Amino acid sequence: MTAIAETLLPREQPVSLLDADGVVHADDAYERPDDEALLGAYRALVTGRRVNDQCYALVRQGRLAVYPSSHGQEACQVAASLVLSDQDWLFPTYRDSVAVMTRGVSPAEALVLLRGDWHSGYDPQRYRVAPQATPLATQLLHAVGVAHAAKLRGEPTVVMALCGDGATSEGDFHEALNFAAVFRVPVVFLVQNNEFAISVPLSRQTAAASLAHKAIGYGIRGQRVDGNDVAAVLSVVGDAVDRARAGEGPSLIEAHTYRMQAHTNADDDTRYRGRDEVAAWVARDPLVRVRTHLQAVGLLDEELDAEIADAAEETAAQLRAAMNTEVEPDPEDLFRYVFAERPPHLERQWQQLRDELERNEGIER
Amino acid sequence: MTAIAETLLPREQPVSLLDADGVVHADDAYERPDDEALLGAYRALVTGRRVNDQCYALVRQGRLAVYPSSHGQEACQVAASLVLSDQDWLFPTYRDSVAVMTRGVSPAEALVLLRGDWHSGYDPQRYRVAPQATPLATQLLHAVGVAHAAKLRGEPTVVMALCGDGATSEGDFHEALNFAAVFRVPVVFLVQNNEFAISVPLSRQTAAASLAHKAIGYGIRGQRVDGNDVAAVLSVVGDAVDRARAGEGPSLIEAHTYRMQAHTNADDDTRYRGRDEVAAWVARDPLVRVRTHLQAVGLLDEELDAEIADAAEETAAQLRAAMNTEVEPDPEDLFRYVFAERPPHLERQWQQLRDELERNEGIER
Amino acid sequence: MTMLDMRVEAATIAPIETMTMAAALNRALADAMAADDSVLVFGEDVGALGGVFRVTDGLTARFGETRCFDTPLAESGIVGTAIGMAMNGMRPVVEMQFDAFAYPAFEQVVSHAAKLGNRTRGAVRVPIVIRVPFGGGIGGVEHHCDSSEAYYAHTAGLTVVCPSTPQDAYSLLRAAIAHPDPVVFLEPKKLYWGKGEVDVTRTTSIGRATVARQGTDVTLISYGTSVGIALDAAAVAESEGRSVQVVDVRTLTPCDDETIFAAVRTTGRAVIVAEASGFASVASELAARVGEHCFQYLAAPVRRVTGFDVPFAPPKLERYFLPDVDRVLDAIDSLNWEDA
Amino acid sequence: MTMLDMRVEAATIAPIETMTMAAALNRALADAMAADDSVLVFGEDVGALGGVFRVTDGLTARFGETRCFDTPLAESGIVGTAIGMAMNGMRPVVEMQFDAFAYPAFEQVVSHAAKLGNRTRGAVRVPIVIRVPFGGGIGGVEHHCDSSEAYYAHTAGLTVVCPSTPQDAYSLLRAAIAHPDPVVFLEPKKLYWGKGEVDVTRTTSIGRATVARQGTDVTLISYGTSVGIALDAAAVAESEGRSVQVVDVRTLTPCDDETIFAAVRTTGRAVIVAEASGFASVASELAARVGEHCFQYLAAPVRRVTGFDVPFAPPKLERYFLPDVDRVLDAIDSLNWEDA
Ligand SMILES: Cc1ncc(C[n+]2csc(CCOP(=O)(O)OP(=O)(O)O)c2C)c(N)n1
Ligand SMILES: Cc1ncc(C[n+]2csc(CCOP(=O)(O)OP(=O)(O)O)c2C)c(N)n1
Ligand SMILES: [Mg+2]
Ligand SMILES: [Mg+2]
Repeated sequence: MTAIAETLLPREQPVSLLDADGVVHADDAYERPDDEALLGAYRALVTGRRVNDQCYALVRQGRLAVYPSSHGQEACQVAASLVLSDQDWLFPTYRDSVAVMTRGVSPAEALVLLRGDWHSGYDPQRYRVAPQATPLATQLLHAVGVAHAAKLRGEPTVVMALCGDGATSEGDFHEALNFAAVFRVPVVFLVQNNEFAISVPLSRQTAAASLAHKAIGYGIRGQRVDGNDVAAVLSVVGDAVDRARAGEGPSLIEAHTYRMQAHTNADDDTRYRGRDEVAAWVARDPLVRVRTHLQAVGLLDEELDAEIADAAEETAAQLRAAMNTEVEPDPEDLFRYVFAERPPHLERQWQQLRDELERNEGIER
Repeated sequence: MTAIAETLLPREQPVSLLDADGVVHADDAYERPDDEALLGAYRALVTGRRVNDQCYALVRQGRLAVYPSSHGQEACQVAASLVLSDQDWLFPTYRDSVAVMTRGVSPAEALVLLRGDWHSGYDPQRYRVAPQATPLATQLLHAVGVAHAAKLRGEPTVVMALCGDGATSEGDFHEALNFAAVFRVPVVFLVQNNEFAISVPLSRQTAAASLAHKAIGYGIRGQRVDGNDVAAVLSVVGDAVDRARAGEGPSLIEAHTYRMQAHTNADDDTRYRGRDEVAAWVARDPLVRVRTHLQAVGLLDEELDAEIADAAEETAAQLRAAMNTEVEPDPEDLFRYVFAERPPHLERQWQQLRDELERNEGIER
Repeated sequence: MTMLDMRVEAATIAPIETMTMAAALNRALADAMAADDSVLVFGEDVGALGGVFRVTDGLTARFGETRCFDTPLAESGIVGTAIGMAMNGMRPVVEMQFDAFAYPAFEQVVSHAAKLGNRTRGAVRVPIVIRVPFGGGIGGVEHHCDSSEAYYAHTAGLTVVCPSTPQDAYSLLRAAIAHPDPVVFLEPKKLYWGKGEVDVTRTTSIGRATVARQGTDVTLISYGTSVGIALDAAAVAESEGRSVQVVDVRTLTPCDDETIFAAVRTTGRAVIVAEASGFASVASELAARVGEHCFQYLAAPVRRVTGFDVPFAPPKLERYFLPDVDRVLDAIDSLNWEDA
Repeated sequence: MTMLDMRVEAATIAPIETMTMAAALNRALADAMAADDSVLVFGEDVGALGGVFRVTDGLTARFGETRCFDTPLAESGIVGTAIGMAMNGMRPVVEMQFDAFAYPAFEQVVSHAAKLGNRTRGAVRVPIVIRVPFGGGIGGVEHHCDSSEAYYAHTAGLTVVCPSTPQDAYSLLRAAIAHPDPVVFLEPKKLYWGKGEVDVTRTTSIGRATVARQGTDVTLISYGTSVGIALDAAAVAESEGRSVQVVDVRTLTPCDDETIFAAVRTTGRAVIVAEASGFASVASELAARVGEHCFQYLAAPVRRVTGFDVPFAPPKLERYFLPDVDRVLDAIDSLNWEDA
């Protein structure tokens, strides 16, 4: 076995620090995060779960157009954001609303896309959170570009780039990992392997031993982590962020998790997976696992847990309030942002639309 | 180390069966091809070299528009074709004219593209050789499709898909390997790593231990071979073909070789590489190496060598004759093949052109 | 035999039936697969799920995993391997999940599917069908509502088809699958659930437009979702005393000049209606062609009612982006009637 | 300081100089890089080699590996990372080696470069320049001669520029690099080695067409390589007694309607000349626009002289494919002069 392979090959088994009963097991390379970090993650997890479930309800009430829930994947969601510093960037996908909110974007801003008001609702530069990407794997290249620019200027920025298992099959995934590796830029690629790309199981995406094994083809570090173990995700992803910041280059991390709900509300997952398969994952719920652990080690009593639940409830209430406030969309917005300066033809097209609207107003009101 | 990694990881050093002095070294896994095969390969090598050099000359004489020479890479070229059976397919690039001719396509047909008469000059179905691909890595997907179709029909076809080191950076390379792996189709991907993509050195294409290491990310076998050792290339690639035919799925093989001349006649390689670097590779010439070996083991005497050289000379003469015969291009061809049936608008456009030409004839002649 | 098989087979007994466009497409695929073993269907989620629009529903169950299957998630891979399949005797029908998700396959479509037949002097033809659910009007978020037809229609070597009725959806898809060259088959998402009568014995040729409504004063030329808007506008205009003819182009390229020019020559006025952004679009081509070839018949400039030259609107704004009846009527009103 | 630096710096002293278009582009890049540290140049072979057309010659030597560098061979990667660079304060200028090799980047260009500014309500703008050497007339083999402008011009959110002189090449490239939004900068390969005077102090605005030749009888509208053909045709027509005006569009989108319409209104006749296949092309748009907005001024239909609707020709046949002076003169001849 080559020396390079030895350092670069991922574990045979995903790194895990808390077992299903919340008991810590020791690991040579990764430490359980400290109490504060773990408690913070638990808070974020509880909020994340509440947000997922609230959004799911909002779809049914017609307040959101669509919601791809990360229910069951919240450990990945919160860890991806919590390991970042202010100057770092997050590149999320459509499923990563909880990661986006964990990074400080308000629910009202984060859900603009899914409510259908606009294509994205927050200022990426302010939060250092890219717009949630819909075309799969495309954002990974942007992440690499952001990291490359930072590296050229000597800034300590690290970029966290998220994608799903399905997205790893796209050409852009390959090009992104390769550019990152060749230019040795500070990016952490975190793949949430939730076993499905809509209806297509992982076995149709890859024949590899694991998705993390792809790292070796780029000459970067690959690692696998139990994506339902927030302690492990924090530790493994945090380590990759530290290495990236230290100039050790990019990493690829595969987090093994599961999409507990249908792809979106529009999907019918009974068509492609059995209920027992889904049920089996309930026992591995990331939230329950860390809660059990925190209770066991005395970091979480009922009172604190109630307080955390209340805070999450408060977030959900804000979210509901925001979603129940109808925003009157402004048709001129269609022409406002296409270019920095509105060219004459768009001004003419807007005038045409404005005239139409004014005439209709004349008729309708 | 995982069991899978053990079987899939390529060698630390490329497989080599003949050293620079033509001495055989034993290898656990790969045998020197039999005498007949080796002598046949030598014949093809000599012809291939002669074709390369003839084409180079023809460019200078203005008989070819452009020629990307495989001078120095002929061991890969001839082996890629010689390991195939009649029912197999070859997917070559612009640089693989020698492989194409080794598969039986006549020089006159093979050089139609590079002379500028048409985009491709042979019938792919007849020779089971795809048109030489210009857009990098794109043909690898076609190769996978051909193999997949054969597999679905239960045919024993194997597909040899060629590309360069540069092409491995393209998204289509990734998608092709992944489709091949997931559907376990009989394709052998042979990468001729000649150290350069035009001016860009391998270090800008990858940070991996080797290009063959990419195989593990797809869960397929990867192997490295000394691309200037025709015995090794025949053996390693032949083994991969056998495995593919036996239903063991695709392989990725990296052949380490070197592009001895500029990218094409239009290129100036003094801008990006030193003369000593090029000179150092002369000692590793694939042709000389196998000739030395064949002589040493008594398979090649002067007489036979002269006969082989004559045969190559004869091919070169045919090639010259073909290139010196001006083919009068037919403008109607522009409209003939776009669709199986010429639609009315193309008929009208052709009529317009024909009218122009007739009028000009009236004026000019 | 599963329930599904029974349904499909029973259905093929009655040649005329009322069904949605999605069902008509599904039927066309099933009938083509039944008729020809070399017809394969693959793409993302087309297997167990039956496609996100259910157009491939039941095909895997009926024809097996080798005839209809899911691929890795990679559009270039889907089109590229389809090309290879076609080189080796198959007739693949591939699904791009949504319009904008076909862009990663652009290279394969433009440099290979469109050109391989020409490249090889016809020795290799590429009988593939690339199905692209396209266009807006369904409240979809970004990347799910592009009208991408201009990219394909501009590309020499592609045949681009777009039905506006379930009957045409059925007949044109059968024709596309039988076609010897690559066809980009555009499916107007908004029309998937609209119903109409389908006679599965009826054949349609690629390359023929149809007059969807007779009229004498002005010709509306459109395709896909816009045909319905044109027809609605025609009905309103009629109530205002104008006789409006509607041409459904059906095949964007090759363009049926004969039918289109004949139509415009009888009315002397033309409006093109299409949802895509107008600049350098299929609507531009139709306007340029009509302007050039019907010049002496035209009483007024050829007008275009198209999407604006901006990215497709978010759901809450799409009604402002999309051509509608009023906009078509405005265009009709502007056609120099004072001279008539 | 290397010899090369001295050459470049000495050169910047004299504001007016005769040079090739390739040299003018090279100068524009160097001057922009010197003026602004955030301007980066990257792509395939742009470093040591200086680009296959030598447009980036000497930039790495002068500005270092961090400012001008080679990337892995992947066009989507190049454009995608350029977008990320732009999100993080850089102004990348990337080279696509040839027209057809930009297609793998199509998704990044269309779904991101063109839309990110709009998507984020202007919070993220994407000031990148995508240089695309394009078009034929150089005897290039397949995939090296595509005129791909329609794909970009149709895409809302892109600004598409195409110079026809060394001066415009310089000034427009400077303007493109300074532009806050993504610019697809089309470089007509056939004109790379043509010479002209360049005044590096002269600025040009994106979005403005120019009248390249005055004339009163007919207006030729064109861009890139076709401008020279139009000018040649105009000279021949003049000798036959026809006064021909030539408009160089320069910016394909946004289109300078003002200049174009004014020109056509003075002559009453128009021919569009462009090398790309005509169907659903920029030429279609120009014809449709002129037809619509100059209708009452037109004495004849707007004609188009374009490439045929076939894949670009192999070298030995390209002269049949490409618009030439005769074809333009034929089109002019067809413009209803009997009515004049
Ligand atoms: C380029 C592209 N192709 C197709 C789609 C349609 N699509 C949306 S989500 C999805 C599945 C993605 O699976 P995965 O990457 O595993 O992410 P997950 O949804 O499981 O989080 C598909 C096919 C898309 N968004 N982009
Ligand atoms: C998609 C694409 N991008 C760019 C090019 C231009 N190009 C032609 S050959 C070449 C270098 C290829 O290098 P490699 O794959 O190593 O093959 P080699 O030429 O060394 O045989 C480049 C960039 C191309 N042909 N296709
Ligand atoms: Mg997934
Ligand atoms: Mg190479």
